[in-house]
Amino acid sequence: MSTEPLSLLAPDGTFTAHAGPAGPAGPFGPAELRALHRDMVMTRRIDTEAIALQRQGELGLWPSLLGQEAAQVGAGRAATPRDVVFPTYREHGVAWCRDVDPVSLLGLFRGTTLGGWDPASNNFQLYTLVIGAQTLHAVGYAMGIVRDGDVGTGDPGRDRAVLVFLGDGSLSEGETNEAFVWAAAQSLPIVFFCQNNQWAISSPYSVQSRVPVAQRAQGFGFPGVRVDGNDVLACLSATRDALDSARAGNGPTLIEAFTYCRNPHTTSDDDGRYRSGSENDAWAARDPIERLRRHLVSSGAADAAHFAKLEAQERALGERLRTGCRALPDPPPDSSFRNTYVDLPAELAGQLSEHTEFVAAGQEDAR
Amino acid sequence: MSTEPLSLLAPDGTFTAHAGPAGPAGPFGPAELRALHRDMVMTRRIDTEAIALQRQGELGLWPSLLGQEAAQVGAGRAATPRDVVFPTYREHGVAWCRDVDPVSLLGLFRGTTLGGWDPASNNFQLYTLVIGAQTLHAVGYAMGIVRDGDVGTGDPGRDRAVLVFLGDGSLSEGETNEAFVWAAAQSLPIVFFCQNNQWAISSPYSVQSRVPVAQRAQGFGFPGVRVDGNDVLACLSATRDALDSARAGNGPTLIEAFTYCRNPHTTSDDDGRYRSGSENDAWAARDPIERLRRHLVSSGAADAAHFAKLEAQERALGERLRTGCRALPDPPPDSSFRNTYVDLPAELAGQLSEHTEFVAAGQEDAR
Amino acid sequence: MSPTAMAHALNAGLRRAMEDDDRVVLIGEDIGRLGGVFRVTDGLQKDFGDLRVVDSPLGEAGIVGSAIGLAMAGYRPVCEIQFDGFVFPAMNQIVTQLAKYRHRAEGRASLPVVVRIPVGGGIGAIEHHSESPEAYFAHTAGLKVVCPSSPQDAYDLVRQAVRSDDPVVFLEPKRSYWRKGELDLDAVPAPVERARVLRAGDDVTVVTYGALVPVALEVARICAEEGRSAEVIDLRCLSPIDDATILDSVRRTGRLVVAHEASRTAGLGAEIAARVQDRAFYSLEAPVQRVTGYDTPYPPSRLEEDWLPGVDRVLDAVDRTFEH
Amino acid sequence: MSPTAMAHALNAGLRRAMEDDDRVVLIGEDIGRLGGVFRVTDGLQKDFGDLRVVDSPLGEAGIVGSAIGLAMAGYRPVCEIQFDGFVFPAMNQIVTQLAKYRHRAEGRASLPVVVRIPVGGGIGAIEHHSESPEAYFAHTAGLKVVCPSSPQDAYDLVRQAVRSDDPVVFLEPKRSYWRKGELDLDAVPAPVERARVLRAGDDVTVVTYGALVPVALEVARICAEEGRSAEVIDLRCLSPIDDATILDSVRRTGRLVVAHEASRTAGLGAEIAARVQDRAFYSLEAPVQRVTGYDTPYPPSRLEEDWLPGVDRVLDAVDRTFEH
Ligand SMILES: Cc1ncc(C[n+]2csc(CCOP(=O)(O)OP(=O)(O)O)c2C)c(N)n1
Ligand SMILES: Cc1ncc(C[n+]2csc(CCOP(=O)(O)OP(=O)(O)O)c2C)c(N)n1
Ligand SMILES: [Mg+2]
Ligand SMILES: [Mg+2]
Repeated sequence: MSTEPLSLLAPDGTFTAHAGPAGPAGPFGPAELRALHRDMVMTRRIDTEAIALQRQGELGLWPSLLGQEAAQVGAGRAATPRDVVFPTYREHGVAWCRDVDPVSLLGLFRGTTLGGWDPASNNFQLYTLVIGAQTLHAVGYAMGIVRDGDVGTGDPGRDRAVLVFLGDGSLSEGETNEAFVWAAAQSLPIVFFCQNNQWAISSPYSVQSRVPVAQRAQGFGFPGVRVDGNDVLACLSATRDALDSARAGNGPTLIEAFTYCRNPHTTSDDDGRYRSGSENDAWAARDPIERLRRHLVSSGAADAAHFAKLEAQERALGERLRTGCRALPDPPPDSSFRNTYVDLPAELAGQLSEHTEFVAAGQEDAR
Repeated sequence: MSTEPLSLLAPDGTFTAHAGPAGPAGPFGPAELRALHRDMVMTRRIDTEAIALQRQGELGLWPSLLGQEAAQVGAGRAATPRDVVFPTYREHGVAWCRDVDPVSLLGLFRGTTLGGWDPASNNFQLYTLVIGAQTLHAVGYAMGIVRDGDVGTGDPGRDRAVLVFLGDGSLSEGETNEAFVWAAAQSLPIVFFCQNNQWAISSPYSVQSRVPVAQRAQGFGFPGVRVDGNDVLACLSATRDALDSARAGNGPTLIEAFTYCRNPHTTSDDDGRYRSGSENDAWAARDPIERLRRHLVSSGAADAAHFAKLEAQERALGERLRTGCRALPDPPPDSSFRNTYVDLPAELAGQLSEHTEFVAAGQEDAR
Repeated sequence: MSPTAMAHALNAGLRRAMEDDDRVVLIGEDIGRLGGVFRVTDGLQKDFGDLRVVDSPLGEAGIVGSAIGLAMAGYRPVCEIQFDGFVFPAMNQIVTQLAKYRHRAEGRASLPVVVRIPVGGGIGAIEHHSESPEAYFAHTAGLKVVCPSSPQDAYDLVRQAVRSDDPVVFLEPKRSYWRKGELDLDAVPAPVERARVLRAGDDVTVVTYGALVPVALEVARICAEEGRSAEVIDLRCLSPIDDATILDSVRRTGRLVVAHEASRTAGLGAEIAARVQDRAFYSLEAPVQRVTGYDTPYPPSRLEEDWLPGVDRVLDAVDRTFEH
Repeated sequence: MSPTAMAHALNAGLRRAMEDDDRVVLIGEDIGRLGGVFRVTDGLQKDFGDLRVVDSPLGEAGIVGSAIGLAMAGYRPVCEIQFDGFVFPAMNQIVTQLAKYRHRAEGRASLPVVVRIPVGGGIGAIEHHSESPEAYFAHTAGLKVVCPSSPQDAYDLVRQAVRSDDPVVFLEPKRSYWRKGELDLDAVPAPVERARVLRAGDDVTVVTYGALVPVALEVARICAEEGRSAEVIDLRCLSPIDDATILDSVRRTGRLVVAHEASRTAGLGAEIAARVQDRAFYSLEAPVQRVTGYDTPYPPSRLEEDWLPGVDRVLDAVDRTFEH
């Protein structure tokens, strides 16, 4: 396995075509390039606004993706609407690509919900906080696709695949590895997209492994691919190829997008304790958005007017997030009771009356 | 990785030297060859007697190792007394090599104990029934060896390693894979010895994976080696090399001993439901003991007198097992209470008196 | 109606569930050609194919985790855990995912997953093959936990479990697998959540479930000989607990014995005692007695007979309730 | 003696344990350079090196499983599970291996492993970061379960836990990490298994542990204003439970309220109620009342304040015991 990551777009914005398994990647049309750039810009704006909201006390916590926009937008845009996506808790950029209302991403971190959107309506599952757990759900969903007969038919309106996100740290969880076992043995239509941002909170990747993430797949007998995670075009191409292969019935792929999260693990984390600012600077120089912007400019795909319009859209999004966040309703006090089971069991109904009386008495007192 | 297993001794008993990583394996002296043959013969006798005891109702269950003697004796003899061995529930041949009293292997299956021997006294841990669980204990033990400074010193009286056994089925458990993660990342002195007997109860290996067991190690970044599991010399050489490497501080190895268990999973299993007798016949023709016996005879390393003496030893062992099994004492009725904690907690002491009174009353009634 | 073993009744129930709904998929170790180590799924792979009866890799997290994914994809998976002691590798998927998903999804989505587990001791088995893990599940909000004691109930409950949109942990008492009972394939099943009064009585109530139900009935028979009338309640659904049925009984009898094989501390007996002392405080003529496995790991099988609650121990407990 | 936060007391206790015995090894995610997400191990890797303070791979089964192996090799490992909700991947190692090993080994060998887990809610956290899993462990024979409520106790108990030859699940109430209290580094510690009467009283007993201890004390203060004298017992050791101390109290007061954050069904409150109604049947003037988290998954943090037992709910329960 080559450990040199696939790269199409250099940090300075120059493009080099590359023959992937599914033929040469690119050229990408100017509209597509602009759209990808816009996705990344908007994703970053979601992130920036959320961090600000956290600082203002509107959110309890926010896991920033700063620097991972290319990986998320590349992978997110590679999936078709019929593909099913399983995120971790950091896939705000993928959520954007799946048309999930960005305001609804905030509820989990504001404490108004543990979910926030309908997992069925955008084929974008709920965030999963337990590291690795979602990889097995993704496997099960892929088993469902096989049972639906929606794989390897050659009909693009029918074939589907699962795209599941995971972090470098999650490679050490037993469940993630079980997911690899199942996917490989049953040759399931699934793509494991690992954003190797090189850190699991304070643990550098060397705590987990001495070999690249992508190599893990070989041990299970399916292909592992390494891409420059700050290169949206490489991420898009590799994920498209892998999803095509999965939909065609050729089984799973593990993609390692080699990247870096320039913010601490979450807003609660203090990364000054465990890593140096210079590492951060080096990765800032490889910024995924700046890279594509340069390409857009140098290739003439976008002009100043375009960027000005984009900035206005960004600002509007920021405004929407700020207003939307504050307007997120508190969940009704009975919601946990009502959502535990389909029908409220008698004992729990009793506990709910206890609770309702108690809450009412509290409101009474407060008045 | 070559998937052709390392083989030194052909089924017909011809020997071919082979250069392993630690130099050429063999030649093996006649005394060593006789000893290995004797170990396998005695191991098989333990197995045969235990099966008979189970049929007579003396044991509740017995997991036979028929056909896996070479793998177990080869690996078992590769370990030095200072190395620490972690078995599954089928390593009767390894137990033999570790000088564990064979009678004590029976208690677990007779229901007189859940253990049966002192794990410390022979550096042979207790049988573990939960698939994969022991691999992590082995990892922890290897971490202990590192902390003791007993690795890579070059002093053969000091350096030690861990040898942990596992089955092909266990490769699918998350915990086994976590063990690989830890062993690789910390470059621990540990050898994973997997007897790929091609079945996990009724599941052929294809249910677990489409690539050889040994290949799994590559995904984690350490070497995987495939050996003919019915060739005691190949198993011995490969395990010695791997243990040497581990003791020298070069980290873990996964050995796949490709073999076959010619008896059902346990005496409770009915393998007629899921596999064919012809498969069994093919593997009987590759019998590990017969193979070495042929070599002993053709090379002149053993004569008829030797085999006659061995048969007498075998018979004596059988006798000892039969008598010993029936003589295994029932555990004292208070043993579970006393062995749960170092000091009996008050509540449990109360439960123990309840129990003691109850048992005494029962004995009263019986009288 | 014909006498049928519980294992066969379960097989019939699963078969019927698979016929009724082609989105029912079974997943587990050795459930295909072998038919499961207890033969509960015997013949189902042959008849429904290996896409619907899946011989899984050896990993319990994978079994439950993939079942969750299948449920998300619209299927109704039924997992088999081979033995009680081997459910713990799946605990993360069960507790943090399966049980919580509907709540996380704000009621928008449910996970109709059944996790079948053979449970309990008394079969002379080796370690990890005789455990009673029900309290872990009953303490986990979001799960239903059921445990049949008869072939008819096994058949009915397994079909209802498959139809349930809530996740169900389905405990099958191993000791009862080969006990026979009448089975009517078309009987109208009792509601899952209802405990059942198996024998009416006035002097003392005995509550239990699973393999101890026959023990409780034998106790009631002996009590009757001694002139005491014991009411026997089969809990059936261990979570949520039908305390109404228990309270009805205890309000009449004033005495309660709860029996289970699981260890005592923080077991279901504790919960039932806690509720009854609260809700029937003035009816109780004696403290609720628990007859349970002890607070030790399950012992070697040579000791299990005395370790497990049996007729004599339950009788002793009944006696204790009359000492007050 | 100086006012110290519980997190710092734990740090001091671990440091002292490591100084006292060089076979003490800490293992966990982010416990090294970061000092743990709650900084409990702050500075320890710097001072004791990375062989004794191990930043582990991200796998809880690996953390506990490797700790078991280290213990077999003669070490005394102290694991950190990063949050309560993430202990479940380690459940197999804890329940089937750690808890049962001494029993399996017929008392020949023990596993002196400590599993530290920050627990409980009320800190505005996201899902899985506010759980109270103690009942799972208390129901598992072979484990000791302890939970300090003050810096002094945290310091004493963690040192005792490390010295214990039995495996200890050590629960650290997150809400109390930054509460300060007096800390005497050389005080003679109370025995681990003993509950502690924190405030004497005659009319009603309130039993709790961890983060609810200050709540119970506040309840007692308010009761006093209302002319009721409440005795407050801090359980400290959740398994084995020191019911002697509770029974002593209830035999005097006749009334008992048990409070915990964990869900009600089959929680520790059930166990305590079950024991007390049995062993102090004639002393009870009212049924034992439980004030607990409800039988739902832990709610979104906006709802946690009302979901968690607080002063008002405990006071209500006290009132209920006087209605009888
Ligand atoms: C099972 C489990 N253990 C521990 C945690 C605590 N935790 C949250 S994020 C994290 C690190 C994850 O690292 P990685 O997988 O690389 O993802 P990243 O955060 O870098 O995106 C940890 C340890 C968790 N969420 N789940
Ligand atoms: C965690 C766990 N799950 C299931 C089982 C039941 N079980 C016992 S042996 C076995 C098959 C093991 O196969 P393998 O690892 O190949 O070892 P072999 O028996 O072939 O030696 C299974 C599924 C178990 N013991 N532990
Ligand atoms: Mg990471
Ligand atoms: Mg096998």
